[in-house]
Amino acid sequence: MSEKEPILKVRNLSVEFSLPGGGLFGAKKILKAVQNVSFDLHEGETLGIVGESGSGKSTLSRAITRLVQASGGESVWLGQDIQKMNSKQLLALRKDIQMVFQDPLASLNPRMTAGAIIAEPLLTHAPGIGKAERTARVAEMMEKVGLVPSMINRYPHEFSGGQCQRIGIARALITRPKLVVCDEAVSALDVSIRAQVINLLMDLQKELGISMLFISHDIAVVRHIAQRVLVMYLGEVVELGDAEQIVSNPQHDYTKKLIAAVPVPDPKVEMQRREVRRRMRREASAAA
Amino acid sequence: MPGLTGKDQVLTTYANKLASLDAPKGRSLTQDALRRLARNKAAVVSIAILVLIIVTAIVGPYLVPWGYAQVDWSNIRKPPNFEVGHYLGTDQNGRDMLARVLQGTQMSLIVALVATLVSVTIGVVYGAVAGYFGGRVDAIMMRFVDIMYALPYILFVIILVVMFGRNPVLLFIGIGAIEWLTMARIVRGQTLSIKEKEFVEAARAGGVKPFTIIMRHIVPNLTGPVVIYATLTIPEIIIAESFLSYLGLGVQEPQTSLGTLISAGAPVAEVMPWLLLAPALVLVTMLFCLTYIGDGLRDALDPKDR
Amino acid sequence: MKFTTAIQAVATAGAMALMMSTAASAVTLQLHNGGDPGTLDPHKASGDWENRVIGDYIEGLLTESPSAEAIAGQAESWDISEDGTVYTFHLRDGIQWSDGTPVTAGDFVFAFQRLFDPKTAADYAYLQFPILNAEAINSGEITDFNELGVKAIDDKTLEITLNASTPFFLEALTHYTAYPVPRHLVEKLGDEWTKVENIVGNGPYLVKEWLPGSYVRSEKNADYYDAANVQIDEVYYHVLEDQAAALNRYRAGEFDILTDFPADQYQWLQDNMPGQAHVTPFLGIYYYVMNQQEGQVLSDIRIREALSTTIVRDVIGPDILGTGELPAYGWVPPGAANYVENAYHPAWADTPYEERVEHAKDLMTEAGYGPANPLTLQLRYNTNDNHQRIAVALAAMWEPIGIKIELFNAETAVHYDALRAGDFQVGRAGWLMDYNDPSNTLDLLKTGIDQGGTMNWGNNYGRYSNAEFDALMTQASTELDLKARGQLLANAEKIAMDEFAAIPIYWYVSKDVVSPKISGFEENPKNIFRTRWLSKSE
Amino acid sequence: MLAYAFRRVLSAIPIALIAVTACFFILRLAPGGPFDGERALPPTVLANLRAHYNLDQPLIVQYFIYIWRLVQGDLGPSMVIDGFNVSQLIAIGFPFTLTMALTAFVIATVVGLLAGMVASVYQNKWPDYVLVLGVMVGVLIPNFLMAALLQLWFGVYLKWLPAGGWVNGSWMHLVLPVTVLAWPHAGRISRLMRGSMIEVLGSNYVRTARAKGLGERLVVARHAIKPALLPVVSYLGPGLSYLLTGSLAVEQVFGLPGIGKYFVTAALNRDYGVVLGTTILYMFIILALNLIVDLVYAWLDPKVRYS
Repeated sequence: MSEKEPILKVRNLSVEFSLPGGGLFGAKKILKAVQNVSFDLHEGETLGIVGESGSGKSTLSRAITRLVQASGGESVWLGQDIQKMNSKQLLALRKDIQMVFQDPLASLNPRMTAGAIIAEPLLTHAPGIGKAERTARVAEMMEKVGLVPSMINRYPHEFSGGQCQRIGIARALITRPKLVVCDEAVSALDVSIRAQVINLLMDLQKELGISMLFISHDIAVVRHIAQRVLVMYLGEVVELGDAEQIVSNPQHDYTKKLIAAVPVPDPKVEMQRREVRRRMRREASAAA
Repeated sequence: MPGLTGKDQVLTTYANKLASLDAPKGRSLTQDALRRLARNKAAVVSIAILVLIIVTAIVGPYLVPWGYAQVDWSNIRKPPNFEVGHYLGTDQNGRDMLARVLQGTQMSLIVALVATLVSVTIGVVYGAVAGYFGGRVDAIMMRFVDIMYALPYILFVIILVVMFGRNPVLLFIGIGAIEWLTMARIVRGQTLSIKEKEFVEAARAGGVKPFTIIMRHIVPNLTGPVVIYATLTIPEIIIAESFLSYLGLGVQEPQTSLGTLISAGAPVAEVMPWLLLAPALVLVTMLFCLTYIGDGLRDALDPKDR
Repeated sequence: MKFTTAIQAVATAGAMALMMSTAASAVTLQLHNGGDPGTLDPHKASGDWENRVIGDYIEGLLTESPSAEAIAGQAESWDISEDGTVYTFHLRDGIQWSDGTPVTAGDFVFAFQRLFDPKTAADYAYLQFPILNAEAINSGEITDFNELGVKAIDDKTLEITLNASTPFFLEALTHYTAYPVPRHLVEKLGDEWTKVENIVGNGPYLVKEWLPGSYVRSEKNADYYDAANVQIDEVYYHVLEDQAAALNRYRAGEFDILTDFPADQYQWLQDNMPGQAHVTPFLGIYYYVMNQQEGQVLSDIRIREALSTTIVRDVIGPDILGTGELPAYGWVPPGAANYVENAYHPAWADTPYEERVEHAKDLMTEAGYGPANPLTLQLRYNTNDNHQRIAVALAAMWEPIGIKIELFNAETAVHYDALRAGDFQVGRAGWLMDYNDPSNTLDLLKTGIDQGGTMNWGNNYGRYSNAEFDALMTQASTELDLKARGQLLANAEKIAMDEFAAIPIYWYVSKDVVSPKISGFEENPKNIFRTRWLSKSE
Repeated sequence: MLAYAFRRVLSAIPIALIAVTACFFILRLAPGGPFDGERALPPTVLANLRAHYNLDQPLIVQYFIYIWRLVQGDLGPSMVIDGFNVSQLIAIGFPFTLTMALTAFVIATVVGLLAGMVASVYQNKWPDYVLVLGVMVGVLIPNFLMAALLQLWFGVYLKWLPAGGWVNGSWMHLVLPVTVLAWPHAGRISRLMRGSMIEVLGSNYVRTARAKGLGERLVVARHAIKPALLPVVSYLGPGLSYLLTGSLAVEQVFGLPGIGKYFVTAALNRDYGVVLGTTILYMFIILALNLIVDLVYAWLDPKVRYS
């Protein structure tokens, strides 16, 4: 697998936001959200991206697919730089790369039925297919993600959080994408449901042969699902490597802290964790 | 895209399965909303009264003994008199008030309906586009709204009258053109926060085109404030109509409208109450009904609320 | 319950405080003045609202008596030359501006020169055009103001020379265009002199405060020559265009006099406040103009006759308006001075309505219209309740003779713009006389003046034109004998009315409401009642 | 945020200039002029008047004369109310209008918000119906009628309050006008508040808060009010500007010295100077109000960004 050309090559990708501030006429502050990130992603592989909130991982994922404009670098999808694509090519890309979002309910339009939500990518990318076929596909996908097809006409608020996320996953998978970006896809779910959804994702990945970018602040989750892990801190990559290796033998201080941040049911450890976090926050604000 | 368009065996199986399933037989959104509306007592009563008013306004003129433009020279400014068939009295020109109220109700209903549609449509689309695209587009579109607010619209109306003369279509344009501004601002404000919601981002990530996002994801989520503000716009429109009539654009004598009847009746509220009471009562009842229907609609169209 | 009593208590306390504060000061007249006065400068004023305020703070050579007759004002007496063209005025002794400067003949000369100065842009300068060279100076033809027919013989003597004998000239002098202005102040401050902080006057009252949209307040001038007989110490001229609201405030005791009231309330006023409403014939005519330009359908006299004769005028004043305005068949308001005894009254006015309709139908048939071929006319009026009612009534009256009326209302500016441009068929108009003389209304029917190829029709919106009528009017303007002049004017009126030059509808009335506390109010055809003649009892 | 506000303030000047320019030329398209009253003035007099106000110049020259004066802070003369120039008219009337509008605004906003909140909590129960009825009366009854009826009732029949006028500047003279102004405004606010509160109260995260066992009052106070205010805030800008300019009926019935009437009558009188002056004033008011609204909006919903 590794000899094959990666399906996604990211090279020196950077994203900057300008922030107002520094007085009325002061120079604009530039927030470097993502700096010089590079990595490869192979077919069928899952890459975990870990970092605490604000570390730039979400921005990175959006920059790769050009939902956010990058300020530099490139992201090459099947040999073509996404950053230089025209709108037609971008549209085709959107079919191949789909996203699953953090808040299961918020990512579903409350005025649309589950069926309509799942079917929407089909409307965009395969407007030619008929209504009956669309419904059939939606039903197929619902079953695949563990939803009863008879719920097709229900509204999102009638589902539980876990079910909502299954709808989100169904929506992401209905166009048969090659890559799915999961942005904190399970962090809003209860622990028990979280495991279910993660297992679902892993099963689907295996079944459909898709690649995945799995973004999370929780290194434990990432370790479970990803083969390789990319650790981000303040917009930069601090570590990239095999998931097991990184967890068992973290090289960077920050990675160690992240591992320390995994909740452990022990009050003493918990207290240490808090201390570490506090220190990290101080350092972060000093650095900013 | 073979993987997407080809109808393979698996799919056919699902299609067959679906056909045999009983549950997903979808209630459409409208059916659903209607069902919920029917459960709202105030809304149902209001609809009944409104229908009654509409039917009366349409059928009534054929049943009353006097025409709305007919002058009864022997009964000028007389209180209600059942013997001669002036059930609501006559105005200062000796015209039957009942006939005039019926005709005025008809006129006001049409004006309210069309002008509200015009202003709501323009306001919603304009506001949603400005809010969704944001940035420079928003700044320019909203500053245009600000300028429109500041320019004395009486001038536009006067120029319209002079350029095009009397034309009922102009009335709707005239009213619609002034009443959409606030709607646009409200919609734009709501859009600003809706467009940051994840489901909009999900749609963008899925490659949905901006205009489709606006129409499919933004606008349906605006129904609450839009319905509410639309019911608030209707009274303004009815009054605006009477002012435009003053400027010569609106309804022309001998035709009339509720707003015109009320503004003529207001100064004589004490000496000739029959000139004010009937039109005011009809107008207020009608508007109250619309308010409660608006509330009911808002609830009914909100799928969260059962 | 408790809440309302509390409000009541507070309200009563407040009202008492108000009453006490006014009781301490002197007698205050609360006068409803209508709209906002546009100016306090007599040369720029143009309406009743300004007149009430300005006429109280400045006095001309002549002024109005309680019944609005011209009486001695700043001039004690005057002599008129044999040919009626030279007037010599002798000013009173001791008259002065409120800053102590004496009022001199020079102030009058200065005032007239300012009035006609094109730079002043006085709206109503034309009212004093009888004065020698006035018009030429106003139009800029003569730039030397000394050629104006107004001269100061000395400080106390003023000589005014006219173009020709003008029987109404003394009355014209009571108009605010003939008021003096304080030369010393105007030369220093220019147009700023009428700002409340600068203003001085020579009349019975002095302006102290002006709050646009609310009121003007004046106080009694102690230096006025007749101050001893002036009863009221303070006057509020309230601005309130909404007549129904004004009546409400009158009933709440906030106003003492209303200068107008809604006609619809007349019956109520008579029933509930007997004697307080005054409806008086006013020198003015309410009429409709018909476009008689060539090619216009109404250049056909038969249709004009059909229109005019089928109006039942008796129903309009008493029933439709409710204030009993008298029907008008002629062109000169009854009570006009310098006129013949028996006014114009057409024979058709006394024939029964049915006959008139039959005759009108015949006329219409002759003109080529009938049930199969009805005539559609556009009727324009400026938006106003009364105008609308009359337009609606006329449309209904014309229906039986096969004329369909399309009503077209517009706001004032658009309406008169259309009338002036000749862009109408039938249109509403009205005229209140500037001075009490028949020529003032008859001039409305004179042929327009050719101005370099385009005709200026002035206020003759209908573009009526009759050479004989014009000749009689010219003849009358030079006729010295009042009686002969009156006859010439009456002949002119008859010509125009027999040709249905316009459709007179009714004679205007003035409508006032006067509190029983006020005495000294006298009904008069000019509806001018100066505050100095009024008094108020608590 | 500050820089954003500053840019908006700076942009007000070109925007106002656009508005003035548009207004200037539109104004001249309308037939009739300031001196076309019921009677035609003699040509000489009319020529004098037009020269006096520079109306005899070519339109474009008039425009530059106006702009040149404007730059110097001179709004020019009123052609109908000759006793004051436009700046003076605004200076006299505006403080009054502002007092009246702000009083009405504060009262109405507070009453409207409270009524809307209570109605939403008791959705479709009797307090809701009663509040809708009470508050909507203000919206449904045209303000000229409301003014006339209140004047008649409280001024003439009961004699509790003055029937009009602005003598002595006593607060009692303000009660009725402010009521007429505030009522419809309160009605609109309460309607918008009720609607959006219901939406927020039905939303997921408020349900979560309820599920956590927070009392209803706490849920409303802590979680529902802020997001529910969003559509109301959008309305507040236009709402206050309505109050500032929509007082014509109130001023005319009660005889008050505000500037609301100029917004309407100046255009009818073709009083060019006053129309332009009020347009400029209104433009700045609107721009300022909308800027404030946008800033408040960003505060209420931090996701809303400005660029």
